[in-house]
Amino acid sequence: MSETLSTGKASAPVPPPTRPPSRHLALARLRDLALVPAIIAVAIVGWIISPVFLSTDNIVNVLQSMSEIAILVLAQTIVLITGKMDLSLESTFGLAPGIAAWLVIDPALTRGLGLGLLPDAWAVPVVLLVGALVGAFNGLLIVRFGLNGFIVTLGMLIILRGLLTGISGGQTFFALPGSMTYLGSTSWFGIPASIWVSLLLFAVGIVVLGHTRAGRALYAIGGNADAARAAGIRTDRVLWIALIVASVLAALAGLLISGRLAAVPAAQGDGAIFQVFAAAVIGGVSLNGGKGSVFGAFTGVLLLFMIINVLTLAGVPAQWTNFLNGAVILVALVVSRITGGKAQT
Amino acid sequence: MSETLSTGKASAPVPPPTRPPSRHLALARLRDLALVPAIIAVAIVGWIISPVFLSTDNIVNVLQSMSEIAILVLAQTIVLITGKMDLSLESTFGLAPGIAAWLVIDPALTRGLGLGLLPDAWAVPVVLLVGALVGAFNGLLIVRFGLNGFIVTLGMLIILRGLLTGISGGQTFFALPGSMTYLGSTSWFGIPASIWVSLLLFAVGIVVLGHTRAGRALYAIGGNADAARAAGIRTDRVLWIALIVASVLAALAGLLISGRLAAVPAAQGDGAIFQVFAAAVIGGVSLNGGKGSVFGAFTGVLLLFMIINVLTLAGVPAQWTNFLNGAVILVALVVSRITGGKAQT
Amino acid sequence: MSATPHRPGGGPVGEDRPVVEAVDITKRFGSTLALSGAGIMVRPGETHALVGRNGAGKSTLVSILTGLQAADGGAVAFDGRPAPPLADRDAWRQRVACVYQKSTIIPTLTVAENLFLNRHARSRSGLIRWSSLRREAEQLLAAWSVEVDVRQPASTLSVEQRQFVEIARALSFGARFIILDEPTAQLDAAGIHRLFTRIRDLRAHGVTFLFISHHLQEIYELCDRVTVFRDARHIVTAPVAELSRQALVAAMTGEDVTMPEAGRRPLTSDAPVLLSVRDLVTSSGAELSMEARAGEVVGIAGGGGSGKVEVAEAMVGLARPAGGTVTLAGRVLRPGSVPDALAAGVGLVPQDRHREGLVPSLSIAENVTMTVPDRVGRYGLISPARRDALARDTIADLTIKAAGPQVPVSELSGGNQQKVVMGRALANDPQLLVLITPTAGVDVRSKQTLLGVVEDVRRRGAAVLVISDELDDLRNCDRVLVMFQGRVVGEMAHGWSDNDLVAAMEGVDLHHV
Amino acid sequence: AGCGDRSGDATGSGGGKPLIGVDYPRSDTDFWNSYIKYVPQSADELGVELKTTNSQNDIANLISNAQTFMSQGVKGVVMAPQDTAAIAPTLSQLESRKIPVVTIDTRPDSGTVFMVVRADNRAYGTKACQFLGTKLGGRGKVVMLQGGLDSINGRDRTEAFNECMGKEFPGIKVFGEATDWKADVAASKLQTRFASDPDIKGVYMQSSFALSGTLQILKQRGLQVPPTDPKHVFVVSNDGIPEELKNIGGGLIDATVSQPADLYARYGLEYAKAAIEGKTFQPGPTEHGSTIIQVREGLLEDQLPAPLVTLDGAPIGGQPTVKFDDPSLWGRNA
Ligand SMILES: Nc1ncnc2c1ncn2[C@@H]1O[C@H](COP(=O)(O)OP(=O)(O)OP(=O)(O)O)[C@@H](O)[C@H]1O
Ligand SMILES: Nc1ncnc2c1ncn2[C@@H]1O[C@H](COP(=O)(O)OP(=O)(O)OP(=O)(O)O)[C@@H](O)[C@H]1O
Ligand SMILES: [Mg+2]
Ligand SMILES: [Mg+2]
Repeated sequence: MSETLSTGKASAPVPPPTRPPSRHLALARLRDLALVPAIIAVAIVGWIISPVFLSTDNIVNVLQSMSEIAILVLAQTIVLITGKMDLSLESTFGLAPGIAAWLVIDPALTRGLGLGLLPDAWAVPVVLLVGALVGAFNGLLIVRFGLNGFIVTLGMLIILRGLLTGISGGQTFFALPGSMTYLGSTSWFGIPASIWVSLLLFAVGIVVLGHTRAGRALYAIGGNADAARAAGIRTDRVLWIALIVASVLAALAGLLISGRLAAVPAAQGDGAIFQVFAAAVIGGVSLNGGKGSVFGAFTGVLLLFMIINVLTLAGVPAQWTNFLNGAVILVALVVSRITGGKAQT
Repeated sequence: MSETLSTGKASAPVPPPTRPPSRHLALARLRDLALVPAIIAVAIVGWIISPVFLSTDNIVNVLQSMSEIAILVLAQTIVLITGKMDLSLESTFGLAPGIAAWLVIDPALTRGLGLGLLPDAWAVPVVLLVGALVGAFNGLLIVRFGLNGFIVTLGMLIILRGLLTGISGGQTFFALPGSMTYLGSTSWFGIPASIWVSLLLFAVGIVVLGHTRAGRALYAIGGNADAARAAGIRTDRVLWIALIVASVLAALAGLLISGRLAAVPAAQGDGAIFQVFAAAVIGGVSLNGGKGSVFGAFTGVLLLFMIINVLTLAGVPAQWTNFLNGAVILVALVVSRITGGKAQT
Repeated sequence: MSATPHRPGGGPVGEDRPVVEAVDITKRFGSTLALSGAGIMVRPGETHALVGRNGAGKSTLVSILTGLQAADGGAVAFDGRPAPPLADRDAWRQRVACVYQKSTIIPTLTVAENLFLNRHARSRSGLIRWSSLRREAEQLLAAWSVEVDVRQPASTLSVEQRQFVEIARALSFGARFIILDEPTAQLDAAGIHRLFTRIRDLRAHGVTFLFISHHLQEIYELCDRVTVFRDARHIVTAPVAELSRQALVAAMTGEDVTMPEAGRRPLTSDAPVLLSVRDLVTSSGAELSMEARAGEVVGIAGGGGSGKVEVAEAMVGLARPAGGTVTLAGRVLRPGSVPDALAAGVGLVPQDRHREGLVPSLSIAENVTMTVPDRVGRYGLISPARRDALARDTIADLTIKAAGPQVPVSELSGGNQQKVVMGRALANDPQLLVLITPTAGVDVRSKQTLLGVVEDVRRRGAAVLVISDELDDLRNCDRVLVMFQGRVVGEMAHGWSDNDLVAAMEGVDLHHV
Repeated sequence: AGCGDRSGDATGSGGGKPLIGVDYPRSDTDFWNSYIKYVPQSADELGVELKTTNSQNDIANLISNAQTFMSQGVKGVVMAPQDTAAIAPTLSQLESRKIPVVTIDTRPDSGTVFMVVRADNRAYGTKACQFLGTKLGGRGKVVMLQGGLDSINGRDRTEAFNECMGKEFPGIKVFGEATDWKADVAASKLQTRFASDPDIKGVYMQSSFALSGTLQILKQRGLQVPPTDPKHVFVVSNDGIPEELKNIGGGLIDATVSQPADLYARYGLEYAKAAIEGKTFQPGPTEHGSTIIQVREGLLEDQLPAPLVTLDGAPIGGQPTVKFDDPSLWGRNA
């Protein structure tokens, strides 16, 4: 009720220096770290349930199994900060490696599944190119034609998934060329490369979004697009780039998982978008734009996957895992509401 | 310091109106009818592809197969007009009849699947009650605790689906009592009751949202919640009621489809929410609240199902149906953008 | 004084080239012609005023002069050279800085970042140096004695602080030409004073200003020349000293609006007490006790932060008070309940029409009847015919310029929107009319209409509360309560002098020191 | 995978019972839920200790679950990869740790497993085709309610059904409808088909998910009549859940293929246990009435019987069928 009071000309009868000057800053930093206690708590609970939880082996397992979704979360975070959303990322995740496989793999090896049109070396460029094209098409409809982002990308989600089903006939592409499987299956310094890649991308994301003009432009657009435009930010161009970068990241994530599976199932990424949104929002990214950090998003996805791992280790009956998963998301939401301290937006 | 103007009643005559007085009304009506040409076009195309398309049998078939989703669209429309959204409707759609079946059906008949706690007559009330409880819980989190509606209902989507899997062990509830199957399987005047029910609900929706103070309150809240509150509308209460009504409608829709299938599969409604959103938005309902009509939403869902039916009759190869479906949604969106005439919000 | 589609201006042009010259500018928004062959010429070193009624096209011209929008026709030149292409924002910003009418503060970002948006201090590696950015921001704000922590999000600023951040940012570009679009609308007297001192300072250093305001006295106080727009056209440009207030208003409205003061009927001393407020305390600590009699118009004045709006909002149920009672015609209002206040006969014009006054997507008819569903139908059903009839009455009574009751409010001009808000407040024939800053951002003409309504309402025997810091709003009150820092510090009877009231609002009591 | 020797030490398995990890493929179909129910029962009977996970029909989950099994130090893994191509890297990882794998229901496209326990999905399609073709006398129209296009089992059934129809009953026209394993999609596609071709005489459902929706449509159209009536529509289902057996008894449907959910659970665990104990197997008949075949080098497959269940148990096309109330059917004992 009191929120109706506070804006307007006479905001407070008593002048405002009632709060310590640095509180907001502290709060902003705190919000970045909001999930750290929860992560520690889950780690302890997990360790109690099964000492295996904190073994190097299991930690690597958690990090690897989250690495691809984490990159999707990073992509979604970039888009959310600009005040848009991109549901189609989950389909790009499957379609981009799917198209590359389709064009590259030899039909002789796979009972006629591929076209074998391009040499193997083209596979990875094609993956990224498909990502860029999808992002550019989204940009065309959203930025250029002013269509609503939610519904454009919902349409794209369905259409891109349909396209993958169409070219594959619903089957799984396998016998992928080595260039496609390398990144998802190799290890560097004893740790799977996909972990390195996802951590690196998050580090880059933290620097770009936190410490470059381009990154700050995303926040400015999400906070108030008109004001950003008035400040000389080329809002349209930045939105295009954000959408394209997000789609390319999704394509890259798809490449990683295809490498890990050494195959591209037609259903790759199906339903992942729910998890992606949940992780981003639990990590403090606002659906209304302008708020949230890459580090927060990372903690969000880490927390989710740790909990899933604990539930698996605890041997929760199969039919109740989904329920517990949902419950965890809801609880995380309520908790982040309490630590966040005000109505979420 | 002050201006030397004295006050007094302005006597300037009202300037001549610059545009015909009914234009706005006409425009608003036009927007309601925006999809009618498209519907006619699809009907003609369908008839060319297969003369069966316009047979009574097939029209009844289209109306019946869309009836349950149409009620979900109605429910979502109510929530969207208030400026919120409810993703969890798709899970309520399965959970409500699932819980009723669980409580009512005799474990002896179904090898231990039900509890047989309640007499058959309770089944329908339980369905509706579950719907109301889900809506009330959403209301608690969204209206009372001020949590973001998208993410609350996303969490609820997952949790409610998990709950249904939990109680059913993932199995299908069979042997539903007659009270649960009646509405979904009977016919009145030679037309399936579910068609009557959905048409009736839409008619009620048109009257309530268009011509009652409660209905207009939904638009006012969606258009500007603060202004609605300042105008004496009990915004919180109206939001609660809207969420509860929507969930009850979803439960009712679930009852209809369970009646039609004479069973409650654990995956009932899975993925339906995408279709529901697409239908509502194509039908002109704004995701930002305050705009759209029940009739428009009806034309949206009708168009979608007609197209699906045409694709089926045309015998489109199975692997391309999803793609075509998505393409149709996207095209419908672009077309509604052109007829709508300005940037969608 | 007809429109001049060609080069505007009068008087001798100096040897200097004009800082900016816009010629024959036309701009259309859909069916609205916002500018039609309008122009302006601003000379170096002068402070040029631009006035006109709401919707005259002033802000549209500003957005064209600052390169935010392209004109449909016409030309803009700076220092005699054609304006840079729209995409080259940096070139525009070297030529002109601007405080826009619509806030360009980004609430989610820190104050410091707002000040240096898109021109952050960077190290050689291209990364932002947050510490030096913060230092620069602190220095910048210190010059304006705005005391805020620059690290806090801009959403925590008061409206006034926010306005100063905008101003400080605009002036920090080092541009030689600065446009201020209604910079004073959100400031109290002290703030305005600070701003004006600074403008005079800069002017002494040769900075040119284009200044837009609906407060005509500010034009006379500050400006050298004035340009008047009306109905999207340029009407006249003249030195301020040569244009009387009468003539200025006539140019703005196209008619002579001075009217005799309506016969003020003195309040009968035996009029019953209608409203009684006892020890009302708001959640932010402002307090008020008062009474108002039938037919009485009571003003509540106060500067920014005086608590006048809070007490008013608590009174009508928009906010839940911390304590106290409000009694209207013997009925005790339920605290924090707007529906109860409406039922008791309160009519309200809230402070900010965009936030609380209107549902822009709905029609005039729906907005006007929103508080009185009972009067336009029965059993919860609404009769469109009765609704439109009621709305048509309101449109006629308040001379709302609109094609009909079905027009969405979003398509009305600002002044007309405010009239719709007034219409909504009057729809339930209120016993108590509460007007919170009812003429904010409304042009002189519409002001008259709105204040004229007050006179009608008091004649019907209702009580009226006018909460404002605009003297014109308060002039017709039988008495004015003055609030300062959450307390009533004085009461002034009808006929107060401007100086006394302003002093009281500033917390200075001229008579009882 | 740096620490492969962990699985060698004795932690993890308790009390001398071998520790076996079982991954359930999904928990939203009746058939797999029966399987989930049978697994712990069989584990008790065989005296093995269980760790279970559920990959929810998502290959990425299955991979992560396999990792978890390795962390937990299981000695053998039973899984049912619904994606037979994408499982290869996981199999080689398990192999490198010397953990034997038994796959249920599906045969990996590549990689080594100790044993594949499955019924032949292509045989399901062929059996359904034989039944419908024989009953319709080689003429008429049938609708095939396919599963999801992305399911190998669904595709096998579709291909075999189409192949058999084309070869043996060219007079029958088949409408294939993709349903995504969804009951409501199946119902409306079937209804659309009946609208366009009211003279449909047979329905083949690739899974019991479409069962009650199909029955409702037949009922609504007044086609629920005994087989002797010329209006009868022959319905073949698949899975062998109790509801289907009941409906065969009630004359509502005509046949189903009984997938051996109980045998899947039992022999999956038995082969895993045998592998841990170091036993080996050779192609040839087994003592439980099935045949082990060698599919390719290093890949043995135990093909469990999946009988066609009918009302009378009479042979169809020369192949034996099982009567619906035969006590050997798992659906009788569920
Ligand atoms: N983006 C827009 N789209 C449509 N119409 C617009 C837009 N911007 C301005 N207008 C219309 O153009 C006209 C001129 O508006 P403008 O904002 O320039 O007026 P103004 O003189 O600044 O008024 P005020 O004194 O209220 O600020 C108005 O009728 C307004 O409604
Ligand atoms: N954004 C808009 N879209 C469509 N029509 C508009 C828009 N803004 C204004 N109009 C219409 O343009 C006409 C002129 O508006 P304008 O703002 O110039 O009115 P005005 O005479 O200045 O009114 P006021 O005295 O209230 O300022 C009005 O009929 C108004 O309804
Ligand atoms: Mg105007
Ligand atoms: Mg303006």
